[in-house]
Order: sequence, then C-alpha cells, then structure tokens
Amino acid sequence: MSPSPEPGSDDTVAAPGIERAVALGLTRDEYALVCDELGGREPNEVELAMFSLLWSEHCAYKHSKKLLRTLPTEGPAVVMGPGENAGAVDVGGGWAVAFKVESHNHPSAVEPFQGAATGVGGILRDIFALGARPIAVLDSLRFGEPTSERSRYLLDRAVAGIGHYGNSIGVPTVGGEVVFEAPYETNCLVNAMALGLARTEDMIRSAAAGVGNVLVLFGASTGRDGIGGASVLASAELDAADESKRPSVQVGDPFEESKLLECSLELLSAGLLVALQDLGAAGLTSAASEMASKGDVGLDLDVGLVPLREADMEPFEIMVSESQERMLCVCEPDKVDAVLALCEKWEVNGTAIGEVTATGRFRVLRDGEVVGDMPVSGLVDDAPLYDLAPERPVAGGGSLYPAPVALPGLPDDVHGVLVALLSSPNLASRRPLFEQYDSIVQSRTVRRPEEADAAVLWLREMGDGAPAIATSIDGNGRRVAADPYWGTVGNVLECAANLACVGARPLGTTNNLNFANPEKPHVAWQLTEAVRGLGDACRALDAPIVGGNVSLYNEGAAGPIYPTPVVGMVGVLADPERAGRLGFARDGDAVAFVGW
Amino acid sequence: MKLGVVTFPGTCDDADARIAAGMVAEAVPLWHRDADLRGVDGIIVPGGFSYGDYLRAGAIARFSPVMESVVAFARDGGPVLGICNGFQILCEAGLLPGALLPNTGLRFVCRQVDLVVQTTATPFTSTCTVGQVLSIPAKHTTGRYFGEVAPEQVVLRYAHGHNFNGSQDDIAGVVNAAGNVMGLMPHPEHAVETLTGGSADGLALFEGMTRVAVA
Amino acid sequence: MRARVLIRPKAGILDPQGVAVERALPALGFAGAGNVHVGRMVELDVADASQLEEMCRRLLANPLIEDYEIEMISDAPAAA
Amino acid sequence: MRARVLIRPKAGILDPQGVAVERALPALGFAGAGNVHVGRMVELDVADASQLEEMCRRLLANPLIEDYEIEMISDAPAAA
Ligand SMILES: Nc1ncnc2c1ncn2[C@@H]1O[C@H](COP(=O)(O)OP(=O)(O)O)[C@@H](O)[C@H]1O
Repeated sequence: MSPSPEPGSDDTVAAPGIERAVALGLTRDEYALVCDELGGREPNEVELAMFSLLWSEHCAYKHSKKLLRTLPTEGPAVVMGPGENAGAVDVGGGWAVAFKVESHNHPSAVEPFQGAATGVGGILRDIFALGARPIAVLDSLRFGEPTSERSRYLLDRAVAGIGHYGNSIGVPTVGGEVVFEAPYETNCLVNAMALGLARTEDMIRSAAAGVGNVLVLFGASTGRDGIGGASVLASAELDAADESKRPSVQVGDPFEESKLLECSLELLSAGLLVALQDLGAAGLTSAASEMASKGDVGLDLDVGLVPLREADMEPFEIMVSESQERMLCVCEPDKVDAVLALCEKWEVNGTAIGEVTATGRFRVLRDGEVVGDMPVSGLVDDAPLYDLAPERPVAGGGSLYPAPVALPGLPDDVHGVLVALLSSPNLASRRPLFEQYDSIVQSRTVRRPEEADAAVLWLREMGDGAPAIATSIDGNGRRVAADPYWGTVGNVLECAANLACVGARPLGTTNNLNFANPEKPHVAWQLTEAVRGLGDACRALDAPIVGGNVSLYNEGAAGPIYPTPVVGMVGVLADPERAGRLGFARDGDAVAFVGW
Repeated sequence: MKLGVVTFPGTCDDADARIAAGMVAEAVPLWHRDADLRGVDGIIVPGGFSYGDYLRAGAIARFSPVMESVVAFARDGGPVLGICNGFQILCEAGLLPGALLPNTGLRFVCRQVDLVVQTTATPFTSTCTVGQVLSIPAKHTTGRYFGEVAPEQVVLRYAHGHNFNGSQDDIAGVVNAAGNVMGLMPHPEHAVETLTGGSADGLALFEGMTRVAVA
Repeated sequence: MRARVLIRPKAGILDPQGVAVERALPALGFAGAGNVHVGRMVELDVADASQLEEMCRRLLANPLIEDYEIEMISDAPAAA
Repeated sequence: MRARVLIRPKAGILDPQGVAVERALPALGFAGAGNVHVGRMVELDVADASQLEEMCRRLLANPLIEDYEIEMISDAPAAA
C-alpha cells in the first residue's frame, strides 16, 4: 500500500496526472482549472477522484444548469424548491408533501433488477432526508419493442426490482407508465418518483452548520460498489484479479433502508440533528461537500473511521463508493451519544467520522493524516458551465430516428380494430406489471392503479377532514421528438389532466430530463425547446417546478433515445370521498365528452 | 380491551394493523426486543418483511424476545392473529401447522381476492357465516400453503379462481387445534374502511378477536 | 472451520424455481437437462462444528419443507 | 449425469442475507459463527456436461454479481 501523500509537499507520490484525469471524464481545460483550485499543484488520487465526480455532468449539471434557471420555481404552495434533496409543496394544516423523480437509466441497463431497485432506494432516501415519511412511489419505464428478447428481459427484471424494493420497505407503488419504442432498445429509461409527507416545521435541510459539530455516517457499511469508473485511479496495481474486486453494480438492501428510514425520522423527531443528507451518486464525496457548501463551512473527514465491508480499501475508494443505504448527518457534539444510541435501537451502524470546521476546506484524512485538501467552493460551485449550441435540424434532412412500428394488418371492422389496439404493447393492460407492486400498504390509497387516471392518496395523518393528494407521472418521447416545445407542453398538460380527472388541482411539478448527447446541436435544440415548453406549461398551470433530475448522453448502439422529459405532478383534493374514477359506474348515467 | 401489534425490523403493515385494531379496541404497539406484552388481551403479528425475509420468510423473526412471550401467551389460550408475514412467523414458531412456500408463479402479487369462510367455530370468524365471501387484498411472494392440517382447522379458502399462489386445497387461513391462534395470507387490515380498502370485510376478523379476548 | 450447508426442497414438494429453470433451458438451446431443483446454500465459519446440526434444524432450514446436508469445507477458518 | 452448481455473491458484493443470518445466530445462542454467505444451489441432470459452463453464464447465475462453481455429482442420471 502506498504511503499517503501530503498534499502540496514535494515528497508526494506522483500525482495521477492529466491522462488519468481525462480517463475520468475531465477535459484538459477542466484539469487546469482543478490545478488552479489547488493553488497551482496537481491533484492527488483522492482529490482527482473527488473533483472528477463533482465536476461530472451528473453532479454539476454542466450542460443544463443555465437552462434549468429559466424554469418557474416559485409559488404560494412551494415550501422547498429545487436545490434541496427534494422539493415540497404545502398541502394545508401545516403539512407538506415532498416529491421528486430521478433516473437510474444506466445502472438498469447493466443490471435491471438491482439498477431499478437501487433507483427506488435512492429516491426514497432523498425524501426521508428531508424528514418526510415516504408515502408513495411511481415509476416511468421505457424499453425497446417487446419483440426484442432483451427488452422483455429488461422490463421483467426492472419491474421485479422496483417491486422488491418498494414492497419490502412498505411504501406503496401507486402508478407509473411503460412505453415500448425502438429508440430505447439499447438505452432503456428507468425513472422513479417518490412522495413523502411531513409537518412543514419538522422538515430539515442539508446545510452543515456550527463549527465543531460532528459528522455522523449511519447505515450500511462501505464497500467497493459503483467504483467502476474511478478504478482507473488504482490502475498501477490493477490486474484482472483486482478488477473483479471492483464490481460496478450496486446491490440494494431494502431491509437496511427500512431501518435507516425509521432511524432517520426518529433522530429528527427527537431533535438531535442539525442537518441530514442521503448518500447517492458520488457517495460521501458529494453528500459531504454539498452539506459543507450549503452551510458555507469546511469539513474534516477521516476515512479511517468509515466502517468498511472490505478492509483494504483506498481512501479514494471510500470517498467515491456508491454503497447504498447510507446517510450522513451533522449533530452537536453533546448529542453524539444520543444519536448513536438511536442507531443502535434500529440496528444500523452509526459512526462519527468528522467535524465541521471554519476553514472552508474539505480535508480528507486517514487515521489523522491528511490525504486530500480542497476548497469546498471549488469542488461544488466552480465546475465550469457550458453554453449549449442548439441548432434546429433542417427540414427534409431525414429522420433522426427509426420509423415507428406500424400496427400490422388492421382489420376493417370496428370490433377488430379495437381488439388490435387493446392488444398492442403500448396500449395493453399493465395489470401483470402493477400487480407486482404493493399499492395499498400504509392504508391511504384511495385510487389504486387502473381505478383512475391519477393515484389518490389520503393524508390520514392530518386528522379530521384530512385531504387527499393526487399524483401522476407521464412522458411522451415520440411527440417531443416531433416537436420538442409542443410535445413537452402536451406532456405537462396530460399530467395535469390526469389530476383533474380525479378532482385535484396541481400544486407542483417535478421532472426528469432524459436526453441524448447535448453537445450535438440538434439534441441541444431539443433540450432547449423542451425546457422552454416545460416552463411555459408549468407557469400557465401555476404548478411550479420544485425539483427534478437531468439524465444526458442517453445514446446506445442504435442511436439516441427520443428526447424524453418525464413529468410528475402532485395536486390536492379536499374531499377524498369525492375522488373521480375511471369506468362507467351505473346503468343509466349520462356520458359526456368534454374538451377539444 | 387492548390488542397488541408486534413490530419487528422490516415489518411494514404494522401501522395498518394498528389502525384496524383501533377500530375495535385500543391498539398497543409491541416492540420485538421487548418481552413485555403490556397487558394486552390479544396479539396481532402483522405483515411486512421482518428481517428482510432473508433466508426464509419469518425464519429470523420468530426468535425475538417478543415471540417468546407471544408463544407463551398463545399456549395460555390468548388470541393471536398472524397476517401474511405474521402467518409465516407463527408457522415457523410452531404455533400453527404447515409452512408457506414461494408462489407457484414465483412473483409478488398484489390483488383483491375473495375468501370463503369455512367455519365459524373460531373467535376470529364468530361474527361471520359459513360460506360467507370476504373480499380482502392479498400481497405476497411466499404464500403457497403446505401442511398437514385437519379439515376443521381450515378457516378460509380462496374462492374458485382466486388461489393465485398455488396453496394446497385453496387454503388461505388456518387455526391451531385449540382454536385461539389464526394465520392467513390475505390482509384483513387492508379491508376495514371502504375509502382505502375497496371493502370493509376484513373488520369482522378483528371484531371476532375481541369477543374471545373479553372472555 | 468453514462449513457449507446445502438446503433443498423436500422431495414431493413442488419446486417452481426448478420447474422454471427446466422450462427455460430448452428455449436457450440447451437440450437434455432434467430433474432440476433449486435450493439454497449457506457457507459459514464455525468455532464448533457440532452446533451445525442444530443450527440447520432451528434456523437455516425448515425441516417440514426442506432437507439439508452439511459439508465441512476446511478445518482452518477461511479468509474473508 | 447429475451436476450441482453453487452460486454465491461475488466477493465485495453486498450479501444482505448473509449479514442477516450472521446477526441472528448469536441471538439463538450460537457463538463463534462468522463470514456467513448465502447463495443458491441448482442440481440437475444433464446429457452434455460441457454445456454447464454456458448454462451458468446465461441462465443459472448472474455473472455481474455472482460467482459460480460446477460440481459433477454422478455420472449416471440420478433418480427423481
Ligand atoms: N410502470 C407502472 N407502474 C405502476 N403502475 C403502472 C405502471 N404502468 C402503468 N401503471 C398503471 O396502470 C394503469 C394503466 O396504465 P396506462 O395504460 O399507462 O394508463 P394511462 O393512459 O391512464 O396512463 C394506471 O393506473 C397506471 O398508473
């Protein structure tokens, strides 16, 4: 094992260097900027790993941040807007509903069961990191045509994974959508949305504060999950045997998460925490530096204190590990014992691993020795932002996508056409899928899948006269491909119409922008237009965007996916007894057609 | 009248069971590490995924301190109702005959099913009639009943066409020989109010439970 | 000492996992496979091998529906 | 020929089942057990043992997260 370098000193082990930085996804210009952040020296292993993650598209939103700033994020109902772990809207009586959608497209393409399962686990942690109890999950899935064996396999395993996680943790999965279209054949989309309920005054933010306060890591131990990309750092010793030790697949453990959830909520209700944050993509690196950045403080974090699943992990591996089911909190020093006692009660590991400092620097130590030292602001705020170079594809330039599959040989009688439509993959009943989800746990589901256009959830915790919320998730890649602006507007309107059908007024919107490579001018144009449509539609509906996620570079061997914004909405209805439903209820009722 | 509802790590239908119990009695939470039954008159072992259902559903939970007390309580004739994971735990603990195996379809299924009452000679079904059909949701991956059980111990069967898990002789719920311990795979606590339940048919089992508990 | 416990569904009890594998194999082009059964395997270090039998009966297997078989893999504790 | 395939979580991959069993054993009075891992076992008759390797890769195991090991149990087909 190599000795830990003293950052900046002359006897450091050679810095990994620019070629490794490029292999990790930084550009040469970005590498120069990283050196500037470090006062002119090159980053060591730990620092390079951390910068390359935090300056990645995924964490820094380098190509989308400027666009996202144009979205409407304010309104009377907004309790928490974008920037926190999830957004939240006021549902009256001092209560708020937190919600967010997130993608797990790539992990699901690699290992659909675990990829989809950990996608659900991740979005649930975002919700309870705010102090909200998760009350529902929805999923939005896209695969290639079901004639492909691979698409059927991905569908089958992704649905099983979502069910496994949601069912085991006791959060109902109440709605979603599944679409089969060729552009998703080699790049499936697995987006999951979660909702949670909290008393507004009990919600907590993620900003670390209070010099001398203690950083406690709790939940699962840290292993080599998800280190895949960063493993080029260790390539000096990397032979085939080591490679197999660095599985890139993260395995979810919903049982651990259910304990983590109860433990987190009890820590908050006991008033023991200053801040709370989940560990998601980029693990400790992103959780800790974002907490520090939001609180405008520094952190000292000792990786030697982190409980490990494998003893011989390098500091950089500990910092970038994406092991699931972990949370990071900040508490006052005299509360540490009480925090650890609650962890013990819920049978989760809890360990003090660092403290808040006034230095504004993120110092990584191992057993007291400094192995990385970076400015927090540089890590979190200084990643370069790029302007898109949008260009509308020229008319007549040929289709960017394979022609959609036509329904073969439609019969010419109405009955036959109806049967053909109902048995086509994109219209057929989803019952075999949603029956794999527990849609009723928590005793609040007023409208289950198939009973209405939106799921309806009764907020029974709110006591007498408790209202219900309605929620729906929708996307329509093909229409957005045909016209990114109007396609996205239609997408938002569909979601709102689903809420209207059960009698709910929209309060807020979340979204996941699944697009191809934004460095391509036509994709940049699709993205720009879609975001413009999203903003306009949400403004028109008074349903501001309170959170969301961006997933770019969705291109497979078969080309780019359709531009696929996925929109999730939450609305409120005062009287759950009056929630609308699908289906003609009684003989003799009149049938009316409304709309245009 | 107090009905205790047990919570293990990983239990997830405990809050629902407390809501149901609260409609007929005072619901008292019982914690798995705590052998004290807090003076309850009846016990519900609810559904969910105790200990993640790792190894075998119910296998680990049955060794908790609270289960030692539950076993003693049951042997003394106290009414105990195991729902879904709770049924699996009671079988593993030897309080009920048989075992639950993976559904023949190997998948988790969440579905409203019809159950036919086979006997009213148990407290749990004492308010029902023989042949009565109860509409109650079921949701599980491991619910295929298998075991040697006397016909009079079969309390509920799936109605024709509703046995999705492959249970032997359509068995959905059984009692012990003494008649005071019942287990069933479907979830009566998710059928106690029409707003969220689709039906309120499940309430009968909880009401029945309180009748003996008084005695 | 490291031990391995093999746990199988008892003969005569439907093993839907085994059936599913048996059905899937020909579809993948593997002919001639049959009598497929899927069970569990638990591997563990133990200080006292004489406890294994009881561990199996009480926790690792459910004797009503499963058979088990204990194999010793090594006398020295295995590495993590 | 009858074969047995042992399938375990790859080293370094989280094995929540193993962890759960390891935590449960001391509570049952079994001290000194450790390094517990839970895997699967598939037993089957095959006509052509050379196919086993590919069967494992394509169906029986998930090579991304699982290792497998093939053992021949007997050369004659086993009884049901
Ligand atoms: N992936 C999914 N997860 C959960 N529920 C789903 C999923 N796909 C579809 N559903 C549910 O199935 C029902 C019918 O779905 P769909 O055919 O897409 O109808 P709609 O046009 O109303 O969206 C809805 O209740 C929907 O929420």
